[in-house]
Amino acid sequence: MQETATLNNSFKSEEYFINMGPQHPATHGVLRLLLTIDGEIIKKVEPDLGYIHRSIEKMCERDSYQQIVHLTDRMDYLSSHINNEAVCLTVENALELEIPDRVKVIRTIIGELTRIASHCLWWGVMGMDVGALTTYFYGFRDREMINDIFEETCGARLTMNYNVPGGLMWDIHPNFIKRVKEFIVHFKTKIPEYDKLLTGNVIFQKRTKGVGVLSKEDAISFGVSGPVARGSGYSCDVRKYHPYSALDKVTFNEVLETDGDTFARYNVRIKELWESLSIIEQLIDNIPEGEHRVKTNAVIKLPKGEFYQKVETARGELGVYIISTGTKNPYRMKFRSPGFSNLSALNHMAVGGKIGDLVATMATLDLVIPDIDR
Amino acid sequence: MQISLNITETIQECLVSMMSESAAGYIAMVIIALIYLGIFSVAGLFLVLLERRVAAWFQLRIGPNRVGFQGLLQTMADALKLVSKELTGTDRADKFLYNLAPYFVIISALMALGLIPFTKEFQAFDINIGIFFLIAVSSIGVIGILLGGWASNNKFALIGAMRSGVQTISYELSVGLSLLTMILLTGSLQLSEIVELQKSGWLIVQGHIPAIIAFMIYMIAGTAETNRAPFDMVEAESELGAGFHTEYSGMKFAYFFLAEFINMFLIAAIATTVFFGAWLSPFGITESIPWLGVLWFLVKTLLLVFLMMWFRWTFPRLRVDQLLTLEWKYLLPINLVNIVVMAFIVWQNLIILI
Amino acid sequence: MTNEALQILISEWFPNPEFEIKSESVDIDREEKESEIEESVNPSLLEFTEEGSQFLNVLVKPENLHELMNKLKINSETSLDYLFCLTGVDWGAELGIVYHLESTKHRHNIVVKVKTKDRDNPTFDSVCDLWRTAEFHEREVFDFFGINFNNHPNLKRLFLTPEWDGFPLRKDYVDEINMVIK
Amino acid sequence: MSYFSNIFNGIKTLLTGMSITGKYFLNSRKGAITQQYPDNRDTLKMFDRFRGEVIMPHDENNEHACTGCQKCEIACPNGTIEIIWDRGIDEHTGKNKKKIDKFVYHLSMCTMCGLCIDVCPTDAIKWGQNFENSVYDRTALTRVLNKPDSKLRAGVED
Repeated sequence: MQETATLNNSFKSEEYFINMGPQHPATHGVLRLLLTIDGEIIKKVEPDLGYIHRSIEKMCERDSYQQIVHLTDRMDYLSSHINNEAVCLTVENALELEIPDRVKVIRTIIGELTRIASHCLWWGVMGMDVGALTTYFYGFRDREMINDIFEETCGARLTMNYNVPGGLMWDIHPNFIKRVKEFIVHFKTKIPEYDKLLTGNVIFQKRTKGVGVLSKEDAISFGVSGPVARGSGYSCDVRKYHPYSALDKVTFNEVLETDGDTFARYNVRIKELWESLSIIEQLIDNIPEGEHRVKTNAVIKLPKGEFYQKVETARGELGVYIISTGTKNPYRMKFRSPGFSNLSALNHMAVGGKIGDLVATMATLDLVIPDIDR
Repeated sequence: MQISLNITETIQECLVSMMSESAAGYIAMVIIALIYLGIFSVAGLFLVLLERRVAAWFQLRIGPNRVGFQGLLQTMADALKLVSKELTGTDRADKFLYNLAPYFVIISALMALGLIPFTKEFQAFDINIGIFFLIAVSSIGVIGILLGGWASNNKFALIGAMRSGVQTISYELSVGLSLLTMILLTGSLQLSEIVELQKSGWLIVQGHIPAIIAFMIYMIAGTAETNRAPFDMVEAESELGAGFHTEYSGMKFAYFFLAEFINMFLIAAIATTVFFGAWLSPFGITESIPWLGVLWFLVKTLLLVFLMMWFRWTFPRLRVDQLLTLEWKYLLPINLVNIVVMAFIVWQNLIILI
Repeated sequence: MTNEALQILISEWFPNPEFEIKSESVDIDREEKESEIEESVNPSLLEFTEEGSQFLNVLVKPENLHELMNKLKINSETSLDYLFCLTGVDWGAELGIVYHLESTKHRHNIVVKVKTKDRDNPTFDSVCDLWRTAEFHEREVFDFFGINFNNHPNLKRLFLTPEWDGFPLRKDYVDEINMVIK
Repeated sequence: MSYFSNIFNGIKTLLTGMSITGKYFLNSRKGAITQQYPDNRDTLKMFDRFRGEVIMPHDENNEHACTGCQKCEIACPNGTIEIIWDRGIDEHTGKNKKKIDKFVYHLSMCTMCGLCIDVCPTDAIKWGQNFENSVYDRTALTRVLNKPDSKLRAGVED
């Protein structure tokens, strides 16, 4: 009897820890995951954060409102324009500034271009995470065109800081409209290629369907937002529910999928590319004439009170919460970053899957670590 | 057992005039081994270069083009760098096995090359159990991978090694069975005989439908055997970092790397021999010039290598359980049915001969 | 639901016992003074403000926090089931937390605030059991403000190392080497 | 039967994917999107708004437009700009005016946010398009933007 017992014991599987990150190809930056694994099966995922925490919220407490804007570039660097816009909108709403329509339209166009650029990069990286390395370069090729547009108009490719409280730093470049139209024509031929190369691929579908499922109830409970929540069927597009800038003037569909698995989240992002293109198409020919900037005081002082503004970045709902005491600095500044909440659902989604599933799930969460760490 | 040595024989004959016959035999073997070692380690490096250039062309890049003409010496420079690098390793690794592993992998890869019939005269040794020997030798490499992964004292490496074990054991079946299907046609395991048979039509034409199915299965299983994408579970850089060779550096890493490419060449070479008539030219157009056989062989092999590269740079990676599903639920049953079909075809003599 | 309707609904949940005693005593006394006294004594344990914010702000006492949150979530009229922002704030004398809630059904928002004067060992009830996203957000607040949460499953430092001294986002945090004050 | 249709659909999708990469492979000669950087330095031109570094343009008389108002220094979030100034008699008006001695720019601390240039009342500083900023010694990143013996252009008032 005892022999069989020891024999059974010797074949008993044992859980072990493994450190994924902070230097790991699939964590896209310095995220560290403490995995408890039984063979290939994941038992527990515990994220360890803070490897690039810069305490932007504390830095904001000593900066003026103009200076805060450029710090938000460094949060979610893939949707830096939208981050900037969020801060500017908060300040403008607090000051009750009337923003010219031209500024609103330009902000929306660049915001949607940012979303496309971010999704392009995500698509490339998604392919790379599931093993198809070539997608990375195809995604970057299209993103590069947008980056060139940004560089010409805003002066920088990634950390643009094009917004200032009250409008835009400069007017758009004369080539802007022409280049954006070129991009739309180019990109419309490329999305079907994305579908052929990855979406339709049988291996990819096997890898993603039914993997990392997040139900609608769990999505709400975990506070996820953006494409991740919409993949679970929770309608939460800030652009629909709280339209900002020129988004109330355009018609677009909120992409919803109900499966809640990795493939659903993937599909949401791919379809969002089409929606973003349609928004840009509606606006690009109708940029109203006018000022690109409203004159503000050199020292902006917000009235006493609390101001909250949410915008939809490429990753989800970004909230900017300013508590002002009437001075030139915010008393407390909080960024509700989408990635932080989305990451909290990772453990729930990955448990029970394989290591490969975890990587695929993480890829569709589209984590940007500086956004989580702030 | 009848062993006929072709180039070995020629060298041996030269040497016999100088020394006793048995000594000449041994020395001839050593010389042949050295020649093969020299040729194929360099050829392996060029395969690496080819892979990099091909990958670049798939990916809208240019690829290495700085060292030498069009980057021809790039991988040589890389090899030189790797040789001069410090050999690091983990602290509590099993030193003996850790150091042994890369040699297992590279030697098993080089050993199998001796059987490949590059042309009628260019074949190091031609034994009557040729294909059997090839399958046996090429699967020794997995022991090296298992050893390396286990001895590295690294969990990522261990997972990679275990995956490799699972993968190779499974796909070995398909490689074997798909080659067995073709052996039903040839009735011989000896490579030279298989090639001779194909003078009346390549085997993939002779065996038509079952042969094509066998070829497809062979290519899939062969890709899996070499641990290349979409079956690169062993390395799976987005999951395991570098898999089993995470802890290897310098020349030991280079051995693993080189072995991967030699294995790829080997799989393609076996396919060329068994399905595409080895060094035989299509429709016998260059039959009068025998040395062109090498060229034909290389062209066919490199085309198949290119196909494997094409797979690699297009497809996503499978998950470990899907890898096994593919083998046990799809490839193996199809393969078994295919053998029966092939047996029927051979029995009814439905072979297409030119 | 509008902010006013929400306010009326929620204020009924936590009646102020003092107010009832006072109002009873008022009944015995003259009725004229009733309105005056009502102003000074809040009829509810909750305080409402809408000033300087687009949301309805509810200030709740720490001991009522979890009960209020639970009611806000499960009540079918409020059904505030989406906690989208959880902010720790250092108000100088007090430490507190601001909860931003949204209803996925009715699409209305509310802001719940809770404060404590205890700066050495501030403790609130965790809302992890209601919204699972709170687990991370509360760890973040614990990390930067040193606010403890009862019944939190895994309360430890999230961003900083366990041996970090002090709580950086508090206003009285000093780090002469790493912080640049302008 | 779905077993076989699965196989055929699977193979079909795989071949579709291969056709995409194969197309790019065949067009690889002209399709390369990468740039051969050090080789194309002559033809490589940055966009005119590109933020490479902050420069202070001087005209042919070695005159700049910086009045030393220090607005940029205040606007900078990182303390990148330090203006060392002095008071002196202005040649043209004869008034006692602030004038810069050194306009120190720490490129190593600059985040290229553009607030200094945005706030400058006299357009004295501008964006330079140079992007090759790497040096072997960090001290080389601290630059004095006004040239030696340069002076304020006549008529520039803030």
